[in-house]
Amino acid sequence: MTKAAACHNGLPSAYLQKLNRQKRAPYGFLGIFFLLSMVPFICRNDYYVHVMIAIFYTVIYTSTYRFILRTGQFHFGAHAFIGIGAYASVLLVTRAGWSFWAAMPAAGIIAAVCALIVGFPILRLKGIYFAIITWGLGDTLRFVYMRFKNPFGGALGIFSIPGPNPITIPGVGVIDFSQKSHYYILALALMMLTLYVLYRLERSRIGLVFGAIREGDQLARAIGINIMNYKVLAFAVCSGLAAMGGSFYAHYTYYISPQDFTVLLTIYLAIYTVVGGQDSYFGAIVGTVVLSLAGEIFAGYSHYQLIMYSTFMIVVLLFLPQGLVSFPRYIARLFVGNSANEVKGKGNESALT
Amino acid sequence: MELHELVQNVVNAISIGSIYALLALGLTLLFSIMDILFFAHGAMYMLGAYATYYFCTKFGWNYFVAIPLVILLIGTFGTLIEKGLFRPIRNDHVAIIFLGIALNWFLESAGFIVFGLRPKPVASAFPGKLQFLGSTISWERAVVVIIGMIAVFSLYFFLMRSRLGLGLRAFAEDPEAAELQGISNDHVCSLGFFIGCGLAALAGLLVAPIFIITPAMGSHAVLISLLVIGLGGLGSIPGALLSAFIIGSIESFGTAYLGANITWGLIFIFVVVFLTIRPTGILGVERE
Amino acid sequence: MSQLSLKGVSKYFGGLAAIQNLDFEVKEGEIRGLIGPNGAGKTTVFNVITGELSPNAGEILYAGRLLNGLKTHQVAKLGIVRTYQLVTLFSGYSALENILVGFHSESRFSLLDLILGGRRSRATDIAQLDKAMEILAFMGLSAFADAQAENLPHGLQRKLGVAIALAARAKVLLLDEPLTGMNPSEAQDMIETIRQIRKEYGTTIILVEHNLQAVMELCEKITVINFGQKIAEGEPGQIKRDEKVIEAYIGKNAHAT
Amino acid sequence: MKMQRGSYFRRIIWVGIVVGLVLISAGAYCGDVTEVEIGGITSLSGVAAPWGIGMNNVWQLAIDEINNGGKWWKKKGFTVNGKKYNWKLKTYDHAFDAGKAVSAANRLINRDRVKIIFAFDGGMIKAFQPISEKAKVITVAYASPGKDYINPKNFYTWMYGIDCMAAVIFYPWLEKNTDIRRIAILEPDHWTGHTTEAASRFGISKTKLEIVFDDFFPADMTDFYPILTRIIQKKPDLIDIGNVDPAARALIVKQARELGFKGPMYIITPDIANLKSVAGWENCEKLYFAPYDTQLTEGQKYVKDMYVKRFGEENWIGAISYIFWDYAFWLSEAIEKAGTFDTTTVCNVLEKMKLKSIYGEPAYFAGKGYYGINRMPLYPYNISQVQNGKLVQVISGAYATYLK
Repeated sequence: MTKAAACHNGLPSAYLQKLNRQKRAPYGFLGIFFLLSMVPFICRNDYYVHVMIAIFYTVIYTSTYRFILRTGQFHFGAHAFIGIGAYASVLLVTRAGWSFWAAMPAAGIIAAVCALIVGFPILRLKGIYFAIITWGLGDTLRFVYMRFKNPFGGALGIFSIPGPNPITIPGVGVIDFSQKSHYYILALALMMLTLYVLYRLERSRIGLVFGAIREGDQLARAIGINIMNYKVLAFAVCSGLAAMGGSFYAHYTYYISPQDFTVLLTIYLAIYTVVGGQDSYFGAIVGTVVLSLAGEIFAGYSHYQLIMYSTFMIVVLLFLPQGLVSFPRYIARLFVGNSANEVKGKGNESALT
Repeated sequence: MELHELVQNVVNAISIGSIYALLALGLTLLFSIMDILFFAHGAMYMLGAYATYYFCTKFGWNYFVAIPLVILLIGTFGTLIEKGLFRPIRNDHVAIIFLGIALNWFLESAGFIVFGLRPKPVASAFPGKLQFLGSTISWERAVVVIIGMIAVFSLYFFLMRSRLGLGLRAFAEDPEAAELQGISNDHVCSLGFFIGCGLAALAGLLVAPIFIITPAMGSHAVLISLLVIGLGGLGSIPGALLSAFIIGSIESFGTAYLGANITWGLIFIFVVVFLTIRPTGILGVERE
Repeated sequence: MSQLSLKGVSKYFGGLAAIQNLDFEVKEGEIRGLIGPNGAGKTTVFNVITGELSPNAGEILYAGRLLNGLKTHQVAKLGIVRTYQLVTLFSGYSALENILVGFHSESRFSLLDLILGGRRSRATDIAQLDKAMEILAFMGLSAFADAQAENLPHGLQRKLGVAIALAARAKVLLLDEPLTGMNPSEAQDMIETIRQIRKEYGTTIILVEHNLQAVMELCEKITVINFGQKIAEGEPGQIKRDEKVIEAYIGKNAHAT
Repeated sequence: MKMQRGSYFRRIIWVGIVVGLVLISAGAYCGDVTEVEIGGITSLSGVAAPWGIGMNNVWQLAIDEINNGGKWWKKKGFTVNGKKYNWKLKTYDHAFDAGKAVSAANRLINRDRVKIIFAFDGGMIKAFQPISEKAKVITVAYASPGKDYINPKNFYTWMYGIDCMAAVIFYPWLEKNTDIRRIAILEPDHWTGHTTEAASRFGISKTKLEIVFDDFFPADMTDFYPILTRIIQKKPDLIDIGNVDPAARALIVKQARELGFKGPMYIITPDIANLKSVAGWENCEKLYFAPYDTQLTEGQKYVKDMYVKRFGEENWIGAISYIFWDYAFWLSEAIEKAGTFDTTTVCNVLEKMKLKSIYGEPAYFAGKGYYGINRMPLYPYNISQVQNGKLVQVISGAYATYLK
């Protein structure tokens, strides 16, 4: 049967539409990239640029964290791999004399390889055990950094980390990272790259398989899906991407210490994810943006900030299990009575009878 | 190494182990009954300690009068939390963990605002120290060891022998079947939270005089407890006891002979390697 | 020659034998029925074959290859795919997507290509879409390609389950009670479909089913087990007359009443 | 749900646009500096919050003193080129998170346009130092001194060095006046702990004292039995727990006494109230407190009275409070003298100024010999010991001359 026949036979396939949307997606991502890259040239205040940069690298952490969470693993060790990325890249630059542009991807690869190595034994663990072991892994690393002054700098950390090496872009000029806006573009590019990779991992063929594993791992296994491989793959890719975020963080703040990579970091990521909505691709992004901006308001006192975060989280868990991204739908349901979703469901049923 | 040092280190190990076991007891109990990880356990521990501070130090009540009051107070608070917050999402285990984390943070931050930032000391009800084979232990620690042991064993026998305990265990094995036999889901959960939070408060009561209390003490405690019950096997009370003493021993001997700042690294490495080799902990059983 | 054979397979749960010293062989392209009273160990046989349970004794051979110790997904990759007693589908997915998941092993992807979403990756997407529509059409499901799996009526859900297995390129299809809960017309439809599958794809089919009438109608050969042991094997007519079989079923009925 | 992805996508773009607009308008809003703000970055939450809040309170007191006048600052406000100015304190919390510290510095420098930042803890200061130095913002570091951030390259960073001075005064005195020979050093495993340990080692290296034990403990440790067992086994004459935070320090004293250690210990900036309530005063016998004065100077009394009146006795953080007092006055004076807010000029003026310190006079900037730049104030220094339940001043008015 041919494609034409298939379309004749069935409805115009929603999946085909999905494929077309995927085809257009790169342009969408590029468009958003260019749109957002304008911001530092319009708002010239370094503080707001800094806030945006912080949001960008946090989005990298959060969205990769969420993806691992979505493979059914209760990940509690994101800080381990972010730390590996930061330390690896800094050591490659300061000790081995590498260029930042080589060190950052290398740090990502190192973290991914580490995730690959530990992934096979530890991804067998389920639920809390996985949480405990990943957390333990992260804190073990923290103690390694603390213990070995050479090369990790011990508890004092590593300071005077050089920024990225200047690059020349034909037509634009030299980008020497003397200004926040240069970092902004780099962070934005890194974030869009991460988001694009995750978009593909979630929405492409392979995303279909990830979803299938979540929907029913027994059936997935029965049709020949090697669940472990997929989990390790997600773990490695996401850890690698998060590590690149960590590398950026290190070269952006010029200073890292073991203190920066504690389980608290992962807990924050978990909060962003849950509040944003872990089921949605945009959940991690929305959660990070909303809570980061709201957090700025309470920057004076972290206690109030934490109270706000935890209240947010409790409310979301109890009343909006799909997270903030489902808020518009929730409101719509309040006012209209039934959501678009339900209409869709009814439509399907009527089509069948 | 001389004998009295060895004895002292063993005594230290037992003392630390008992404290950890006591901390972890409520957490592991809740896990064994309801299969949930109650992260706000740490906050309950903290509240128990503060209640002790207010009753004993501020109001000047007798320590022994305060004990049942604090346990009742925090246990009831736990039950209320279960009713108000946890019941609606009882079946979603991941959401429960996140809710616990959120609640822990909420209570901790609120604690800083309500109780003040400064650490508070609680006067010891058991002053003095005990000399033993050239080693020394303060009475308050010895009391923790004794009461800790009593708590562990009585809880164990409660679960294994008493009718109520058997009911709780039946619930743990198969909630639906237990419901059919007339064991109410809601009652079991309320009771579980009451006992769990009560045990956290007991830990706060006993440990508070040894250390000083701050609103942040809970997070630290819950992380250690997590490590303890993870290593011991989630939901296993003997496992928690065993792993508390293992961790206590590593901490005691590691600190004494290798240095304080690498000991916790060693503990983490030990737990990670052990769990990798045996994914269910020391005495844990595989659960669905 | 036999495609799948079990030799002296036993599986114990605690002290209880779920299967005991079971031998049976299935020829390529055969439709084989596996029947027996409740609790006879039929599903356990499937579980043992697909590696979800590992047998305590005996050998499972597939085209001369030993399956013992392989994991479920490895067995499935070799072409032995099963369906489940209860409907299991990727219920949040559309029917089409359910089929596409079944293709996963076929697409030998390069991760980079997949992530970049290049032309080659897209070409594969389209090719798979075509093939999936083909399978759906074959199963008579093409009208429901976009319908969410959990919204399909029961009969169609069952069919979709079989279609997923087909997409996973089953050479041996293990169907666990495919007719349960179907009305007669749906059941008849399913029987037709199973025949069609064998005809079109040359798939070997092993069937566990309580609907004896359907089994008799569909299968060329039937194996009867009780208490984990084979008590009879033969053509439907033979089985119908077999005393042991009658005893097993009547005994069971008597017990039930 | 699955069908709605398209609309989500659009919604997100909308959200992006709205957020962008908000940011742009906010950016346009940040206009001229109308008030002279001083920034504060410290720990207002978490474990070290009592210190952080306490120091913020003292900063506030000092700034109010300048604005309103009083016994210490006799006029109202300060004058630059004939124009009167007032300070306003704006403090942000870092909660010991370097990321938050960097954010706070960015906020202060780029949004609030401050020229001076008071900041707590070296680790945090190092995290944002690249930003503050680049923006030529004067950073006053209330932290243990370290050559890694106090050096000629970091022209705008000043510090109030207490630990290093204490060590170079205390240990030579100890060698000369007591028969203590074996020293054990125990510090927390974080930035402050490490730099204090280095300072103590530096002080001890000027003497013939022997270090028999030297280790760091995890910052969140509360049970010191194992490590104290180890220390006591080494038979030290004195345990240096210089810069351990007040809570842990009181526990160490208590637990060391429980384990039978009877010798002296050495504590920098003690919180006497805390020691009394947690460890018990009888356990504090023979402890050395630095800097601690049996007789408070007039300035110290003045600050303490003001503090207790305004913030309450229970929030008083002890002797450490005094070190947060002086800089606001020194900087105001330097700005008045320089006649400009230009930080480079102010730094140059400040370096050569004669200072009036809460610890007494004369005080002046030094440190060139150690750091290569004069960024540390020297002032008369007192160390006391608890003898028979009473504080006795054993060192009076010493200067850390090693560091000149």
